Amino acid sequence: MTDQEQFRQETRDWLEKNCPASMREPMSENEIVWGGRNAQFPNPDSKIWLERMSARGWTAPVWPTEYGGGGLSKDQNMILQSELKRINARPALFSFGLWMLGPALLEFASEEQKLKFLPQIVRGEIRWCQGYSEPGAGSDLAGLQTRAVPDGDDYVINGQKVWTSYADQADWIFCLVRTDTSVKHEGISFILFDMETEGVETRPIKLISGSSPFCETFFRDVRVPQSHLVGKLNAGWTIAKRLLQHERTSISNFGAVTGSEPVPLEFVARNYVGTNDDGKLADASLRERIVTHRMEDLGFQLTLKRVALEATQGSGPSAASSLFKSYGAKINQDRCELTVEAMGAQGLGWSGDSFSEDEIAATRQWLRSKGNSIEGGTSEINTNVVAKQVLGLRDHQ
Amino acid sequence: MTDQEQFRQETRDWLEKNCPASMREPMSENEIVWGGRNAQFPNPDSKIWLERMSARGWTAPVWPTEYGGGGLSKDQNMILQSELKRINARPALFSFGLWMLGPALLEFASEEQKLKFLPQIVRGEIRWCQGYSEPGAGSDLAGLQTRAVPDGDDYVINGQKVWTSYADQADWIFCLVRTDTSVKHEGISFILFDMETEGVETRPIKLISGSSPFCETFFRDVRVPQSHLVGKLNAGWTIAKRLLQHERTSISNFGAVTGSEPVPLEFVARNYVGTNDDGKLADASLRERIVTHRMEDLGFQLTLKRVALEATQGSGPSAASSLFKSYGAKINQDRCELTVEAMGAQGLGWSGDSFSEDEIAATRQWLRSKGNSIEGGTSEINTNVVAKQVLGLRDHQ
Amino acid sequence: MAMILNEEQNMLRDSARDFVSDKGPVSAFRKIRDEENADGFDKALWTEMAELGWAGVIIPEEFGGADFGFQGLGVVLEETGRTLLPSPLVSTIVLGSSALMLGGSDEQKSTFLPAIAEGKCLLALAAEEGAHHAPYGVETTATADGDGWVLNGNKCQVLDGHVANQLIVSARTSGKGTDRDGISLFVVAADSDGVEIEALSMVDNRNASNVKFGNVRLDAGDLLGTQDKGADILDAVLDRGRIALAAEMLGAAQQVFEFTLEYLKERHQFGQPIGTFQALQHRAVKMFGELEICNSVVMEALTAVDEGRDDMPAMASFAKAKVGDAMHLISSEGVQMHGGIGMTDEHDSGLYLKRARVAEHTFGSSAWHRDRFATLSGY
Amino acid sequence: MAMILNEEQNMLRDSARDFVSDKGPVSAFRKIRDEENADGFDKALWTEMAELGWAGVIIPEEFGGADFGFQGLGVVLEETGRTLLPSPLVSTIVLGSSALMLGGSDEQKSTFLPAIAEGKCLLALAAEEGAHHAPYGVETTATADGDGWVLNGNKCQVLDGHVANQLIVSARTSGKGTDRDGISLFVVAADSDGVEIEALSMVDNRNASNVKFGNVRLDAGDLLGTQDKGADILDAVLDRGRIALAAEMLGAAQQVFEFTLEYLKERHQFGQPIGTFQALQHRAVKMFGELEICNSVVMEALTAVDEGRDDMPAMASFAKAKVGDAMHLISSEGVQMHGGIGMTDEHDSGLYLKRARVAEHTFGSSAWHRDRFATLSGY
Repeated sequence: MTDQEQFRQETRDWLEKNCPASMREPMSENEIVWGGRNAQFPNPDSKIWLERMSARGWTAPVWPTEYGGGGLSKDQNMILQSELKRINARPALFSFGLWMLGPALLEFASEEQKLKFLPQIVRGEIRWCQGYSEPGAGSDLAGLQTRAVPDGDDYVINGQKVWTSYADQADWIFCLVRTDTSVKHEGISFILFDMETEGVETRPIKLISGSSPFCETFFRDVRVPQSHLVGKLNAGWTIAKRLLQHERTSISNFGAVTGSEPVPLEFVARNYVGTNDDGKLADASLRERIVTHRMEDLGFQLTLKRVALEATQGSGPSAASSLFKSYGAKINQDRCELTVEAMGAQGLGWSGDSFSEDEIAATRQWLRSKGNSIEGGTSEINTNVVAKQVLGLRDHQ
Repeated sequence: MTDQEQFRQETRDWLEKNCPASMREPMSENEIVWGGRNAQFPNPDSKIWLERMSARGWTAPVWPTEYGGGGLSKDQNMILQSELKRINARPALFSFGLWMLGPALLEFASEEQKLKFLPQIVRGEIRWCQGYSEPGAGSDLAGLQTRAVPDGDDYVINGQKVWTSYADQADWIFCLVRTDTSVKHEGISFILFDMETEGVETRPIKLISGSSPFCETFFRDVRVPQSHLVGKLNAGWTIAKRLLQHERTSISNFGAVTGSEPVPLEFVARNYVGTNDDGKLADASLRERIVTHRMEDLGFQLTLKRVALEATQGSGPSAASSLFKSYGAKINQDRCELTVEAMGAQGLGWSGDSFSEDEIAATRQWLRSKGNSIEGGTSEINTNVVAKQVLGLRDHQ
Repeated sequence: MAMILNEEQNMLRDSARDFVSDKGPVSAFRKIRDEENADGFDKALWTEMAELGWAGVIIPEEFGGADFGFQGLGVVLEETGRTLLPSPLVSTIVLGSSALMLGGSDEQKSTFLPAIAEGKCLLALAAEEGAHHAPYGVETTATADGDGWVLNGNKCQVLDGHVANQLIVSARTSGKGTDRDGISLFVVAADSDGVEIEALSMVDNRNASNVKFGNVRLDAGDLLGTQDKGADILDAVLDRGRIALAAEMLGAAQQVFEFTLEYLKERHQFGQPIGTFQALQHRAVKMFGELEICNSVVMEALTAVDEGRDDMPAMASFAKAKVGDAMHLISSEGVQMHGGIGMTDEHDSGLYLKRARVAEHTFGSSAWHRDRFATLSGY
Repeated sequence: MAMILNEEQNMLRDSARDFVSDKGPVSAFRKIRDEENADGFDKALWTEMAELGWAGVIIPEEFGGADFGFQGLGVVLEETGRTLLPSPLVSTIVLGSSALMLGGSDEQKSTFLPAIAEGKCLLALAAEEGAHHAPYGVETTATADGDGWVLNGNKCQVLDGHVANQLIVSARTSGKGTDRDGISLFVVAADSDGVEIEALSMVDNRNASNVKFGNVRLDAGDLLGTQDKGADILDAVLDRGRIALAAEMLGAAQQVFEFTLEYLKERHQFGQPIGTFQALQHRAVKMFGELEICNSVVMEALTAVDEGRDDMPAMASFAKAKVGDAMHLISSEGVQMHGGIGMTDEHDSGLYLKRARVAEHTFGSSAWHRDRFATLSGY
């Protein structure tokens, strides 16, 4: 037996023994485990599952063991992921720390910072949020104005962030702050601090879908030790960019991560629209648009696979990941649009017993999906990135 | 009877008597009368019709009588046009002189120039072509490099034009030349000269459709009297822009002008694709695209009408005419695409007896239509114009 | 030839615009929504609108109306569409009074039309029975019983159903399935025994209801028009409704376009207004062009009603599909071009997005009307 | 899992690219076109291609082929697609040899396959009878007559028909109309008595013919596969043809994209490369994205053939529709972005535009395949 085969066997055995049966069922959004000081475990098994996985470092399989990670090679990780998929195991932990901050810390943080923060992330003890966008700095993120002014051993931070995901539920924030006002990109630093620090205030933003996953976050004279600065002073933009790549990749994979495949559109359509004698959907226009969408979706999935395969030779997220994000957004938006269209009047309900749970969910998801092409870099910005970085087209002078 | 009623009656009587019967039939493209020194009259009636109309100045109904025009008021012209339409009268003359140069001369030329050139245009004695684009100056027309250098009483012209419509059949050219190389827009002049002048050479350009309506035109030491300059020296750009507006308007109306309505797409499709038992086109996808196209087309026609009505209060072509040109181009391209798609393999023939005349024409027109969004200002440029002039959006700095 | 407004209509537009921006801005709609106003519209404001003559805008003068026709109505609907102002204009005036004018007996007309014109009587059309528009898919039955009928069945998507005084109901008196023949219309008092009305909570917060009829007794005089030939009236009424909705959607789309264009000029990123970016400029021009086209189509469709033209049904489908698509495009672009702020409930973009979907669906989606237009055109 | 090329395939691609750019650039196609070469392709070059093993790329080694499978074939087709190089690859190799491999008797295989692999025997599939793709719409009849058959009927859109040595013909041996059952395939020598072949002049200048069969006598051994069950083979052959055409179109689209992108960088207007204009950048990215997707889809479809997968028919329709649409988009954008020069016969853009239309139509248009894909997916 090769080493790989042996690893696969051991992994399979371990999972068989340690992954609770209820963790092998599809999960709904409110069963997601985000960890943190006030971690919620609606299902007690999910706590056990997180503890077992993080004890092996398998919430962060390729991170080094000295920081609590699993220390696996790429090949081993592929085996682990395929074995997890084989039993339909739920992700043990959803975490911006794992997906975004961690990789950046591994690359840019001091040894001390790594030892302090990474193991907490692996174990899901601290829930992180991201302090990037500001009211005047969205697509032009580098235009941010939140100031950090040195004062003794601290920085004193003043300003406002917006679109801070789950800031009202997060324990710590990784935050971009301006430490030099005389330059743009070169005046930004990357800093970490506790959301319980005095002067931090969050206000949830109500979205058109009715939910409030984002906050406005205000900083008034927030004191943060200078030791919480990651990387060099005024060199935060490099970290920010790298982190954004990770964010884009994770957003475009988000649907896949939850493991809950949406009901195929054609089933919904057949249900609500019916079929002709020849078995074709009764609405020819809808049918044409569904098949077009399905082809786009399948083509996109195949491409994700192909690029992932190609990346096994390469390193890190490729420039094409920007393209994926906008394609993924478009495809999800189309799916949502077509779903509500197929449902007709039943897909336009806001609340009440006259609509099924699925119908209400379809309405809300349709509205929520409109944000897919905005959050984590608008599709326009992503398109610009591809034009420049991949196609080599230049900026207009 | 009001004056208008009386004018209508007189006009109707005159047309009844003077418009030959064969001039009330739809015409094909090769029956168009373009006038000029080598004018072709495939149908002898078309010569009579031109002579009668131009004798009254009705080839240019609203131009002043002193320049050979009809001297009609706007209202009278509307009556004349509606009476012409009533009997399906063919246009007596197709002419860039009438559509483009004439209006510009009326606005910018000297009295002497008007007296010399306008009556010839009205009578179709001189056929004009337009010397605008150059190989390096297409969308950026003002980047033109053809030089006119003063020498005694003349200018000596050197350079190259391209996309000169029918230059190989035209008698005279109205031409943009550079008279100052130190500035861009302010160094251009507008000049007229005979295509038989020594040093002028034309080479037809073969298009993808197989036809050659345009030429490359070369000028080698062409001597032109300075008196042929229109307007002030270096002030030709103003004339050029005004003229382009007229060109856009005439291109978007070109289909309408010939009076030959294409066979409605749905007839073609019914013929080649067939229908289901319920009478719907057998190809549901094609049907959906045809109906979408028909709605776009009808909406466009209604809008042309509406804006024309609004313009009866206003003056000259509105900024929205740029929009019309790109819409008209898109609609004609869609029609051509859908036609060849409906014809299937029969819409893909290049020549030979296995294809009907209509089928070959459909193939060629489809290819030809690709130029609609390029000639006379690309759709991209027209869109920019609307963004700036109509919507008030500014240039990127 | 009525593609541009005449002076009278221009005056109506100006006064409607003043009234709406003064009394019925978007904040008025938000208030109704956030306070969960059970009526779904502002009754006092409706009284004022009726005083301005809006409730009687298409009703002949002999019945107390202003007789401005659909071109007049269109002007008002565009303005209320701009601010999403909810009112019974579509349910009561367009559908209800049209049904009465087209099919009503003299008695029905003189009973209801003056009250409608005064804004005192509200109507609703109960014609749909499923999630998708299907005017002939009628399973509700009206069974002859003595001099009258007994009505049984379920209706849905009834606009303003729960606030209406009278319901106009389609029911099968013969035929089956989706037969066009055999459908009859009835005027049913909303407070009749056996009528159950449930208000729905829709994504656009407009009024829609499910209505159940359980052995509802109707008199001979409650029949509207000719027995079994109700589809003739129903089609004409729905076409008027489609054109009216197109006018409302046009106003809404125009409004989104205007405030989005403003935002493109105001919002700075990378040191410039985002409206200087060419990709956004081209998309803005696309929206502008579609609106220009829609403007012409809606005008033509309203005119077709007033002139009683044969192509009115085709124009109705044309207008509904074209403007439905345009509003769809523009309301989506409105959110996208505003970026994050456009996704917030606080911003107006989302309200138009929601309204677009519902309006596009009501009385047949764009796809439904493209299909119908093609069929009416013979292919 | 074969979504990326293995080393062998990469080598094949490199050598194909070298060969094509050396021996078969676009100018080679222009030469054939402008000289009105009656063969429609370069016979000497075909011999060289056969020597490289291309004629036998999918033929098993036992019959003299290279047995590289469709993934290998796809690599070659993409490269010939890039320069529009005409050859009998699709007609003879994809359609002809597939038909023989899938349905041929041992004798038919050993008679024809080695000659095909050597480039010495050309085949054509005569299956269409109308302007629109309809593989079961067969009115050509093969009537039993003694030991053999008599063939009567007309075929059209026969690729390389007038240069083929052998024709594979679908004919009805039972059933009627568009019945799938009752179709049989026959191998018919092109020089048989009663066969009339007329070469057509198509817009893309590729070979297509009309073929008439007038009382053509066939032997028992001319039947290909099982009587009445020819559609099983025909479908599989057509699916291979669709996937092959998708690979060819992908190469062509890729080429247009690349030279258009170059032009965007080179062509200056207003003092800058036109590729700095954001609206054009966004459209270029759109093309790039579609090509990335098409790349994956074509790879997957070729793999599906090689692996004999059940979803091969669906993948064939998917690939044909998706790449057909992409090539359509990209070839139109190619002309538009080149402006006037793109409209001239002298420039290559137009050649790709023409090829796009014909390739998209051949073996079923994108719309046809979307319809089929939906049907195969059960809706």
